[in-house]
Amino acid sequence: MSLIGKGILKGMGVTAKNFFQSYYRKERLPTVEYPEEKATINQFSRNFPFLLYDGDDPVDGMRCTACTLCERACPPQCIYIIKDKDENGKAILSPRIFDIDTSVCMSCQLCVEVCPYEAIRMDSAFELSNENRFEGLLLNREELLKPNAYYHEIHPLEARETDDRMAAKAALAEAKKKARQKRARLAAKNKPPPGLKKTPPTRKKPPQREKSE
Amino acid sequence: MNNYFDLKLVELGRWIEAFFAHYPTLKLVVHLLLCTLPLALSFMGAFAFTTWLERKGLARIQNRPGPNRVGLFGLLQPIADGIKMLLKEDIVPERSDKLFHFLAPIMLMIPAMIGVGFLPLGDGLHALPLDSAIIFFFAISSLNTIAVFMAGWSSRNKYSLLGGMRAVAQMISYEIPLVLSAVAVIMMAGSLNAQEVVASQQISSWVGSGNILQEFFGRILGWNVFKPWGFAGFIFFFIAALAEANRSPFDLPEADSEIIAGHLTEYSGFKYAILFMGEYISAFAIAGIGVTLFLGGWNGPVFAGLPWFVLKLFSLFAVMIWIRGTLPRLRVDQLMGYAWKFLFPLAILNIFLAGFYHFLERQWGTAIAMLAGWLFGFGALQLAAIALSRLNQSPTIRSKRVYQLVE
Amino acid sequence: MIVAFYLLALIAVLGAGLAITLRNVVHAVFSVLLFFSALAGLFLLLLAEFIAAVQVLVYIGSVGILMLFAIMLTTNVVGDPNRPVQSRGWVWGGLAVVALLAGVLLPIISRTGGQSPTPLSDFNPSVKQLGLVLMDPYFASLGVIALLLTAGLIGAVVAATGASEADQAKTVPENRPRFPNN
Amino acid sequence: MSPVQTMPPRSYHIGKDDLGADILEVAMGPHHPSTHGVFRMDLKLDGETVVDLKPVFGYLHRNHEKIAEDITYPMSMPFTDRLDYLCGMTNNWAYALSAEKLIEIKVPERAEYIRVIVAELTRLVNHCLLIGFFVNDLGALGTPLLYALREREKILDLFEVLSGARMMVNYIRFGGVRCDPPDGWLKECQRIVDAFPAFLDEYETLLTENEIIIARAQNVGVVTREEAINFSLTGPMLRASGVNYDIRKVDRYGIYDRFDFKVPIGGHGDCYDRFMVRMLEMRQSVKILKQAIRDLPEGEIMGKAPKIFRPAPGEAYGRIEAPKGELGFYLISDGTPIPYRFKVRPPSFVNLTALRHMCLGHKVADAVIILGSIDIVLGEVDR
Repeated sequence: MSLIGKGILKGMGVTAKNFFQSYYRKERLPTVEYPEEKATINQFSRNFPFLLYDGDDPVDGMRCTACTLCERACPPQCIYIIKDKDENGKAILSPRIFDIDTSVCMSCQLCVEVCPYEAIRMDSAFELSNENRFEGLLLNREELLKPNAYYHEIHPLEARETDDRMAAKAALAEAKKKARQKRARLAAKNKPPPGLKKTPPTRKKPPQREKSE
Repeated sequence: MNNYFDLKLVELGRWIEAFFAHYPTLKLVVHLLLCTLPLALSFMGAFAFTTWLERKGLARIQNRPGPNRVGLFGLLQPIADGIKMLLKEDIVPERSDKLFHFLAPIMLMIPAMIGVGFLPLGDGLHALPLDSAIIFFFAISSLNTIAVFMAGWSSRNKYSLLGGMRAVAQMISYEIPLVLSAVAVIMMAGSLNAQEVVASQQISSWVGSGNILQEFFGRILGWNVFKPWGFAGFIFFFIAALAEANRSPFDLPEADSEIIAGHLTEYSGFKYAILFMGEYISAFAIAGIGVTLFLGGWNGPVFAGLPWFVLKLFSLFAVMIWIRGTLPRLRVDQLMGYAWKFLFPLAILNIFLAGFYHFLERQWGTAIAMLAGWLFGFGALQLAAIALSRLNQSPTIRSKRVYQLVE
Repeated sequence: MIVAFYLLALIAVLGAGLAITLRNVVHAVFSVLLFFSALAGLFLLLLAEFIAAVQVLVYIGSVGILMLFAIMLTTNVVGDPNRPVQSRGWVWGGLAVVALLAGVLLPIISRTGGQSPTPLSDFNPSVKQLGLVLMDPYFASLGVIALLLTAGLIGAVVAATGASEADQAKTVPENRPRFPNN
Repeated sequence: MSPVQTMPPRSYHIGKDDLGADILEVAMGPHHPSTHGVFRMDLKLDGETVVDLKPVFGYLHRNHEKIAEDITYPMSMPFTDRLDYLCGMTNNWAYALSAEKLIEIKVPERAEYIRVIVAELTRLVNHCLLIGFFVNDLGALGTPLLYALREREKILDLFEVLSGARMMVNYIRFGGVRCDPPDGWLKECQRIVDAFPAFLDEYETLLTENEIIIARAQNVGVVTREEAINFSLTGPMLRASGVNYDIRKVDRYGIYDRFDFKVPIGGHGDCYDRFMVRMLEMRQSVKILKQAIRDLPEGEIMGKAPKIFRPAPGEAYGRIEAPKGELGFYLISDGTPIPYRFKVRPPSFVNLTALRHMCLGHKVADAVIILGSIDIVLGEVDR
């Protein structure tokens, strides 16, 4: 014979326990009251992408070479790149326009994964609300560019790995360059230099989609 | 000595009235105002406080901090809400019955406020000291139903109509166990006068004897809830009161997960606030009559009177909030079945038990009656309850389910 | 006192008049309820508080809600506003009502001599006295009436449950549709 | 002959009932509080009894399948997170599984274990949240839901550390997983998994014996064994009807054959059984998690996937036991890096087909809890 309402009384016991324990046990009151205290963001957290630069000047130290790999890999196609040109109309390996529409971006990190120059990384800032939902959420190159120190600040582990990788790559490139120079010197001893150097063909950019608001 | 607070209040009232001693008409008006205005204001204040209490209590039950932005501990939150409600647009559906849509909140407030007037808040603090106050209270509280029907029907919204239908069905069904459980008390007190019912809940031979211990317990042990029939009656009364006040788990008329907000769906702004306040105040009124009938009214040791009444009222409300934070809602047919097939027979049985107890008390004294009541009377109620619940349940529910775990 | 009496009387007449003239059934019911509540007020003026309470409890709380409940089950609530309120024989009906009222009221008025209805000073209609009256001289008749009402109630319950079971058997088919190939 | 016969219409006469009262037509949704998103039920009510029901969906249609036929295979991966947005991990896995069938990729041992761990964590997240919502639909004012959310937060924090995001994880890749769990992650995971049964005990005390829940949920929305099979229900809904069919046991995809766990089976097929089966499944998930964390080997996390995913012409169907049921991805390749056909078999969409059948003859309040017990996520239903 069971008491009528036993299950209800048990349930009420649970809620009473939760009520009282919420006054002295932290795990029973996990609320973080946002504007005053902010939840600690762990270093692996990702939000929208940003561009990295080395050194002090954002434009000069820009790692991005406008290869448009990220633009092509972006599933919602929120990246928009136009290559820079010098006075002669020759393409330079850096973007003149690099826009990310954060109202479209879905923070999937695919752009980071495809980037061969370690130039684009995920930010972890989350207070991005804006009064203008069209221009305000469309981040341009200047807004996207952030120094390497910032990257070290938000994702220390990842940034260290990236730096190591880049250093290794640079060392490798240096070694290769040295080897090439050595070979060139050796070759120069044997043969006269070739008269004409072939310029690499510049790839024509496909027509860009309209960037209307 | 004990009723110091109440006596002072009564004295204050007399002192104010004395200013108008030479103008009989004015004095009458002032007297009426003194009877009603403090009552209305204090219950509105209590409503504001209770919304805060409810939100805070529910939040703590749910492991949240609750409102804590406006004022200390969020105590000013109800005021902020009130201002917001006042400033909001009052939206009336185009095809609604405009007159009734307008009148419904008022119709809900009036009986709630009158009902509060029948409560004996303390020694001499009684706005409407009628001889048949308790039956009047139940009569007035049945008017809530009409207001809810008006709100539900006039909105011309299907959810509102469903809510209104549910409310009417539920309120008239639960009125019966509510009144029947009160009948036992009225029978034992031998009066429909609320003050007399309160007075019957002290052990009068102990109270006023001068012995501190006797004084102390004489004001507690006489409460009806400590008697077997009173305890059972209190449980039935409390359940029926929850249903009557549309509180969880009987909040079907405004079941948000089923019919949006029932009869409140099409209300906004100030009218919504008034409806909301009306519901809370009628819940107060029912809790207050529960305190009067079963929890000894304003009786209590040390500082008898208004403070005890307020304390008991808020304790009852705290239990209501606790229940609201725990239980899911019943279904509409189960709700009606529960009232008619379970509460109603038990409440009638309880009336017989009360008579039986009364007879025993007369014949052999309180001790024997208590013993017999708790042992046999309460046992009989338990048996009846179990039998009824067995009868009403379908056999598949009765057995505890076992689940196979297979590879 | 007098002002209150005339006010309540006016409300009562107004409610009764509206109840028979309004086309919207819900509005008509609410006018009836208005009439009932005015009547309860009149009882209160006569210091017959128990009767007033019963008036509110039974007529407004139960009868009125029963009517509302019945209306909720009907379809055409609003009614046809173009249809005339009076029926053809309203003159004769009116005359009959006036005659009836005159027949009932005139003797009463003539006996009281048109005095205002003041309560008797030595008559204190307390609930206790009412209870004593009902339980002592009229106990047998009260018991019979109670028995009759109980029997009626039980009969209604039996009739309702029987009907609903037959109803269900007729309208609600087997809860699960079967698959032809199973 | 299609294997599933169309249901014979019930002999309800729509129009007036026996009392001459109208049949009330209510469009419940798309903005109803308990339709779990933008979903609409067109109800016909006799009093409060449901005499007809028509589910209407498509309010959240996002063209997922068509978009996927325009972009390369790996680019669809983030879109799968948004299908059943409560269980991104299992969606990822199902897609990766079908892609791995198109091109034979050997998934390393460690990646398989990590996949099992995240999938079972996802199951915990989904089930405790679903039970919270279910009891919320019963009218419990959010208390059980908030307890569930409290526990879910901890697991979402784990996901955030692992993959960078809490819900839209985009973690599993063709041939493995994106990154290795960082230091301390496993320990934290172990701690949460060990503490989870205590929460389940609390939850069961609060809910399973509650008389009101028993009265409300038992014998409501019954689906018998045969009906469940004919409706092609999957997941906990099918098992609550008494069919022992768990793809983890049937297909033994991944490495599920290495774990010792059991499948809870219900006997009545009503809402209460669906609720209890999920409750018991959570305990089994905890059991699997403990074994997986214990046995997690060291090693690679990515298999030898080609640089450009260009499968040979052919087709593949990969399916897993997602928390809601059988989640399958059907891919047809025409030899290009872009799928020719991309089809999702979403469990909650298929389970939803039984809704009308379950609701007829019950009350409005039951329709709501039946919908809750099906466990739908509109992102998956509408895609």
